[in-house]
Amino acid sequence: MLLDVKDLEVTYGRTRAVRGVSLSVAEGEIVTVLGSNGAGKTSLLRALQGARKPQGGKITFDGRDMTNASPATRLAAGMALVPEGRQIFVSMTVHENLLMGAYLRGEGGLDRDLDAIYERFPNLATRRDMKASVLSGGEQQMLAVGRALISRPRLMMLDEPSLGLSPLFVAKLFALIREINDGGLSILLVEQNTHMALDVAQRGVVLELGREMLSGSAAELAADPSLAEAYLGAA
Amino acid sequence: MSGYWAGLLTLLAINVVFAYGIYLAVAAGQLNLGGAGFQAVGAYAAAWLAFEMEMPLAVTIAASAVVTGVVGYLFAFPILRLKGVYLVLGTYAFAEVVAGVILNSDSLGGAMGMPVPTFIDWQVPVIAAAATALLCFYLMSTRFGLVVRAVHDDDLVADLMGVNVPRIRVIAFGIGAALAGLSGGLYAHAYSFVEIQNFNAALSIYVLLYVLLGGAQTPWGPFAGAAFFTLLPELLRAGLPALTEMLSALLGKTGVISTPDESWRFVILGVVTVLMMVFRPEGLITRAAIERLTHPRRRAKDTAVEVTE
Amino acid sequence: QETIKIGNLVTQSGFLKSVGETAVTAFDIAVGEINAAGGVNGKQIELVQFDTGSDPKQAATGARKLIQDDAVVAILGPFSSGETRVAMTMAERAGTLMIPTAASAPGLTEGAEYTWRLTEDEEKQFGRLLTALTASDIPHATAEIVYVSDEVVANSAGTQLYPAMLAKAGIETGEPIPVQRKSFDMSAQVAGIMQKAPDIVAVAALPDSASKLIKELRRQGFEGRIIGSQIFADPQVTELFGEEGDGTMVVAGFWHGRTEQSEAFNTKFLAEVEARGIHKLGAHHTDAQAYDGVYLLKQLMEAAGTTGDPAQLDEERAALAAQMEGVSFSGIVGDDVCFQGHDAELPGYVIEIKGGEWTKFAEAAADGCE
Amino acid sequence: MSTPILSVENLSISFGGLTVIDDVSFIAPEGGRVALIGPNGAGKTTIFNLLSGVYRQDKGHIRLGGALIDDAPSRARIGLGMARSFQNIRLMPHLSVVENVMLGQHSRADRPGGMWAPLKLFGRSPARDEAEALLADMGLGTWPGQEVATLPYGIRKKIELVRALAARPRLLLLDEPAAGLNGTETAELMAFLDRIAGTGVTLLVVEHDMSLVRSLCDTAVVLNFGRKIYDGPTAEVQKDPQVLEAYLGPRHAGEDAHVA
Amino acid sequence: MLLLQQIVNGLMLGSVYVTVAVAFTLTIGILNFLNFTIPTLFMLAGMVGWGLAYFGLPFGLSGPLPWPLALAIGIAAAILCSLVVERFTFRYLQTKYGDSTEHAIPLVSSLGFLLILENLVRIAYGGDAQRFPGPSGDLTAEFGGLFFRVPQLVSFFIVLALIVGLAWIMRATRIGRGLRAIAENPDAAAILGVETGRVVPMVFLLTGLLCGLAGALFAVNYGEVSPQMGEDIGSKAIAGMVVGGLGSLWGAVAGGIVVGLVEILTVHFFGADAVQVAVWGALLLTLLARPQGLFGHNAIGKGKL
Ligand SMILES: Nc1ncnc2c1ncn2[C@@H]1O[C@H](COP(=O)(O)OP(=O)(O)OP(=O)(O)O)[C@@H](O)[C@H]1O
Ligand SMILES: Nc1ncnc2c1ncn2[C@@H]1O[C@H](COP(=O)(O)OP(=O)(O)OP(=O)(O)O)[C@@H](O)[C@H]1O
Ligand SMILES: [Mg+2]
Ligand SMILES: [Mg+2]
Repeated sequence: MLLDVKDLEVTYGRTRAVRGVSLSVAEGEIVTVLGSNGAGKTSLLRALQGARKPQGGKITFDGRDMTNASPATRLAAGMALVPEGRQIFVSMTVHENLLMGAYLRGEGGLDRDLDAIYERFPNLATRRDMKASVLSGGEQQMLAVGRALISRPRLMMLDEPSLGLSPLFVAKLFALIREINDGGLSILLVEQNTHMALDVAQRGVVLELGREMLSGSAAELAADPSLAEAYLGAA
Repeated sequence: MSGYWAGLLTLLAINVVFAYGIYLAVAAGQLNLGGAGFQAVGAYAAAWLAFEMEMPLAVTIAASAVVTGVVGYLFAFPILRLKGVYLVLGTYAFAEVVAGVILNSDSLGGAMGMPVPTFIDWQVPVIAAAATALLCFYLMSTRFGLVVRAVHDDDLVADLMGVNVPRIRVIAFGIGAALAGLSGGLYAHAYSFVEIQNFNAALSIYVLLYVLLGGAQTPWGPFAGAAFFTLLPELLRAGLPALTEMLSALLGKTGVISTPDESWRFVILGVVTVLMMVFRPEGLITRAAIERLTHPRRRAKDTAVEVTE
Repeated sequence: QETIKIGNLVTQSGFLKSVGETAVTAFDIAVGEINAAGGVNGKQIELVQFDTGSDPKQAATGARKLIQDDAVVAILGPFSSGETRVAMTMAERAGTLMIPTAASAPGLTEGAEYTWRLTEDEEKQFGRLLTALTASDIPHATAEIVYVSDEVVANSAGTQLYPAMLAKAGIETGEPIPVQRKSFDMSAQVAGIMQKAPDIVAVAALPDSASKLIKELRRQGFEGRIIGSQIFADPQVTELFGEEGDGTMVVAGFWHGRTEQSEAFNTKFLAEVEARGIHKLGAHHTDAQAYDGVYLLKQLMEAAGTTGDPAQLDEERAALAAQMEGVSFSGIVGDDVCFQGHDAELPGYVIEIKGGEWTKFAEAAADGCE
Repeated sequence: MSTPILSVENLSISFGGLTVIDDVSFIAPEGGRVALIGPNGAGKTTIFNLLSGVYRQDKGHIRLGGALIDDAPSRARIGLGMARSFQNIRLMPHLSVVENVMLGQHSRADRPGGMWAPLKLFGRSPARDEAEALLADMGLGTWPGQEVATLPYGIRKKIELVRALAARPRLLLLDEPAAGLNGTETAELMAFLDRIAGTGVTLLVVEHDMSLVRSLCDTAVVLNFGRKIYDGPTAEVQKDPQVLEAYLGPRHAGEDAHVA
Repeated sequence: MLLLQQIVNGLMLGSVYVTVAVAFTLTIGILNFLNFTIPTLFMLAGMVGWGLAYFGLPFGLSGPLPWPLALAIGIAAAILCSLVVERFTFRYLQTKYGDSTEHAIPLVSSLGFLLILENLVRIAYGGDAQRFPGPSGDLTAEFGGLFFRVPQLVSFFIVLALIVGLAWIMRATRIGRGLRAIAENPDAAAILGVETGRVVPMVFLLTGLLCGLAGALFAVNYGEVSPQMGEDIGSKAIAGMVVGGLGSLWGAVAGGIVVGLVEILTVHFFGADAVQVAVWGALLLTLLARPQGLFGHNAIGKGKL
């Protein structure tokens, strides 16, 4: 297993956001984490990236214990996060934001990767030297995804990447996810767009109030009636 | 009442009024590092009216608040276009200019200062402090208070909510200035002499610290901050020698123990400030703390997450 | 009660710490001596000290505490004029004798009833210097005045006393030139002075500012004399000024070689401050005045028969204050010292800094009182 | 025909030479439900910013209820009956949930309690009661005392909507109200918005979730690169080749593809 | 001629302010942090240098040290203290809400450090001004009838060299970008692998170095140090920084010199009493008329709606 999480606990004061969640992502696998608002998905990813210290449990990445490692160590080992709410640097230009993605990896092959990003997100290419603050919501989301891609991770953790993207781009995004996965990248995907997430993923985990409620292969989950009722809406 | 406590209460009450003056500006998101300037305006207004015009106490005290309020209000119009560090520096510059102007004006005594005829004992400042605190609690509980806090959090959105942001800022700053001026008027009469050298940058810094360390989220903050920072050095005045004696005894040192350098008091004050910012950056008293105290059960239920849907 | 309590407002911290803290040592030495010799009226005396932190507000609080809570018979201090202005209103209201031993702002004690200061007037001291100067062969036809404008004593000396007195002595002066307490660069002022090339520069400033000014004057090539009154008459300045200080003339209210007692105090004082971790070259006149302040109070208490009995506090305070009227006192600063108005008449010693040494150039006896 | 509540006439704005909105006109009829859609960076949020006065147009006019509001300052517009929510949630982090909602009442002439009347006298006041009732109506009744900063994304999104409603607007501008909500939650939101629209409030909704757009809105205005490329019934929008090309992508061609 | 000399004097004085103004603008520009310990670091280098040259190392470890060595240690002390300050101010900063008072947190900490350091120095060395035993001999150079201070010239060129280097680092290296990222959003920076604990100390190291250097050169230049020596310089340097534009390195250079000139020319034409009003009044006017200063500006906000 590339990523192995055992009994993870995340608390904020007296709020227990994640309560003993276990999950794993194999090399080259896409795993999706589903759940309603406040289920603890973001908290889980923040703990995995090291932005929040877990109160209990164990995180292993590629055989190394990462439970208390710094975000930089994790990133260097190959874990990258596209955080909720984009978190781009609004005082920097689009290009500088992308360069920030390469902060740890160094300059080797950077130009090629940058070109690839610009090609994939033409909106960013035309706004290369503009301050990121003037980007539209969706463009900012593209920037956040592009920035994470630049860091050349082995495991990419995406927190609601389709948020604010137009249907055409959502489709493009999922195609991209599939494509980079084909290139061998593992992906941990948090999504509200349940259908598409289950469509692209091999396995899924459903969180409810910080606990693991359901888990299984994507196909099983997609067929699960309780899930359909809870997350897929009446539609 | 002992003379020491009478003196201390006077000082405390003046500091509390002063701190509330700065608090109102900070609550609306304006760090005012020109407190000493506003207090000086109030103090000199009261002193001049009492000494040169021989006005009665009630008039001079009221005038100290009104004059400073008007000065603050007028100053607020241009200066509140600034934000963040720029505003901090603008208010700091204001205090320096006030000091420079007073120092150069012979009719206000220049460097010589000015005596103030009518003496007030601790009761007047204490009543003024109580009234100020009540006023601020009331103000912050009204829609005005809500709007002030909204402006603090996000002025752009507050504007779109229909809030007249510049007006709210100017009012908060103006009332704050009036209170700072009032504290100056009290100062003038409680200490019977005003000298511009005492209204210096250090004073501006201290009063801003009262507010930020006490906590700018609720009107309890400035009170707690002023009380803490007025009383802490006094506690240390008595406590420091005892502490050194204890330490010396522990180390087996006997004989005459020299009293510790008084500067240690300020060192400790600095250490407390730094530690506060590390462990409680939002100040001694936060909204959450008060919420917990007043609604212990409701909080517990809210945070239990189980209640989501 | 076993002791007679005396209040003592001191400055041990804050921006006046450096000038104020040594006076504490002088107070302590005097009290130690008096108690070792059997105390006053058969009782030991006790100093109740209160640090004002250089802050007038604290001085006022301290005065109240000493008067109301500690039942002291009188108060020595506070240190600076600013603190005294505020603290004395408390003493006046409570009818308690207050003796500041360093505050020298002109007119400070005007209208006071209970405040008497043991310090000499700037005007007198400067006059003594001018007398010595004009009698000497040092060139002195023209002078420029430099003063610190945001410091009370220096300001009034520089803008009022010095111009008037220099004119009276027949020395031509220009418009007084201000500097600020905080400023460290005096090149602009000095460049202006150099243009006029005076024989003398009269400086009204505390040691810090005086030092900067003197160094700048020498740097720009000024070769005349630099004079001052008491304000920076601190033996420490020989070190602070360094070689640029040579030839500077000031007036001090204390000369360590005046009597045996004076010399003894100076020696003892230096040893004691050293023990307290402070490095000094000689006692400042405010230290000597602090020491004498305690002895003056002892003399008053003996004359008034003060017992320190709390039951008779008000009477004893009043009696003690009444003793100040027409008092004559001899101590290390001078003999038969009397008070004109509420200010002491002290002798003056014109000092010249020569070869880095604090040397006596001339001296003048104290004036009499009406 | 009655005057439309909102009419946008030949609106244009450019930033530093880049034309972001180019001669856009459309109307929203009283009580209508209009969707404003388009690819990322098309200028939808910019239109909202022009309507609410954050930006000033270079050209064109905006009429609210027939009256020209070009010169109305941004803070006055909510008082004229136009409230909005934000794409990137902009709640006041230090205010509690209910306080945020009470802030929404600020612009109303008939708001409960004046500027100087306390909002919390022994824990109650008309303003607070009204705000709490509105929250309860939205299924947020259990959160009022909480500071908003730590709440989950979806909850904050809803609070923002309630805050806008507290202003009792005639025209409600919603910028991606369903972003970050899952299918069930989106359905709930839709029902809620439906109810609001039923009370006569006009909706102008920016949204990428086409299922919501289709079932909630009757007309759609589609922007691309700052220009209007479609203005007509929602039912037809998926048949427009230009829209398909620029916005929806081939997946949406023809009948109901799911985009839950 | 006198006026010309006064202009030279103003430039000389301005160059003293420049170094400290650059230190201020560095922390503001990069970290959005008004660091009030800067004047204290300046003072520390001078006072520690004096203490070592006068008394020697503490606990009698050595006799008086030669002054250049003492000053070098003084600079090291300033750097060390600056790093301690970093440990307790920026390391703990979490910009959670980005609201208008949050940026005050490190500012308040730095005010705390101002109290601590200044009073510790008073305890160790007393509150007096002290003569600094610098190089003997005349340090004034004459050129065309005008007097220049050599140490000031030297310090000015050292600072210029430092600034050129700094400007390059900020523009062209990833460290510069990492620093700006931390200042804007520490959380996001951490996610991208920028380690606050490694990068931010560099700024403080530079601040300490600049202030230490300025303090040391001041001691040599004016031959005097005191626990108060940073106060006036500190506030004038802030004024200079504002005039030049917050966060602009070259702005700070220009601003520092402008303030020096304004000060000296005000003394020349109106006397020292007018300086306070002139300098701060000029600053207020600059702020109101052109808040971004003479040279560009740096604004950190929440971005558009
Ligand atoms: N900084 C914080 N302080 C306190 N509580 C927090 C904090 N962040 C999150 N929480 C709480 O933790 C719980 C889980 O939140 P989290 O953001 O992980 O949910 P989520 O599943 O990502 O929801 P969403 O789909 O809305 O993004 C919530 O109850 C939330 O209120
Ligand atoms: N202040 C500005 N300066 C320069 N360009 C701007 C500014 N505001 C917006 N833009 C540009 O205008 C375009 C439209 O932005 P807008 O935010 O309106 O898009 P949008 O339609 O809301 O897109 P999304 O669906 O991604 O939110 C974007 O490409 C953006 O870069
Ligand atoms: Mg989330
Ligand atoms: Mg948008």
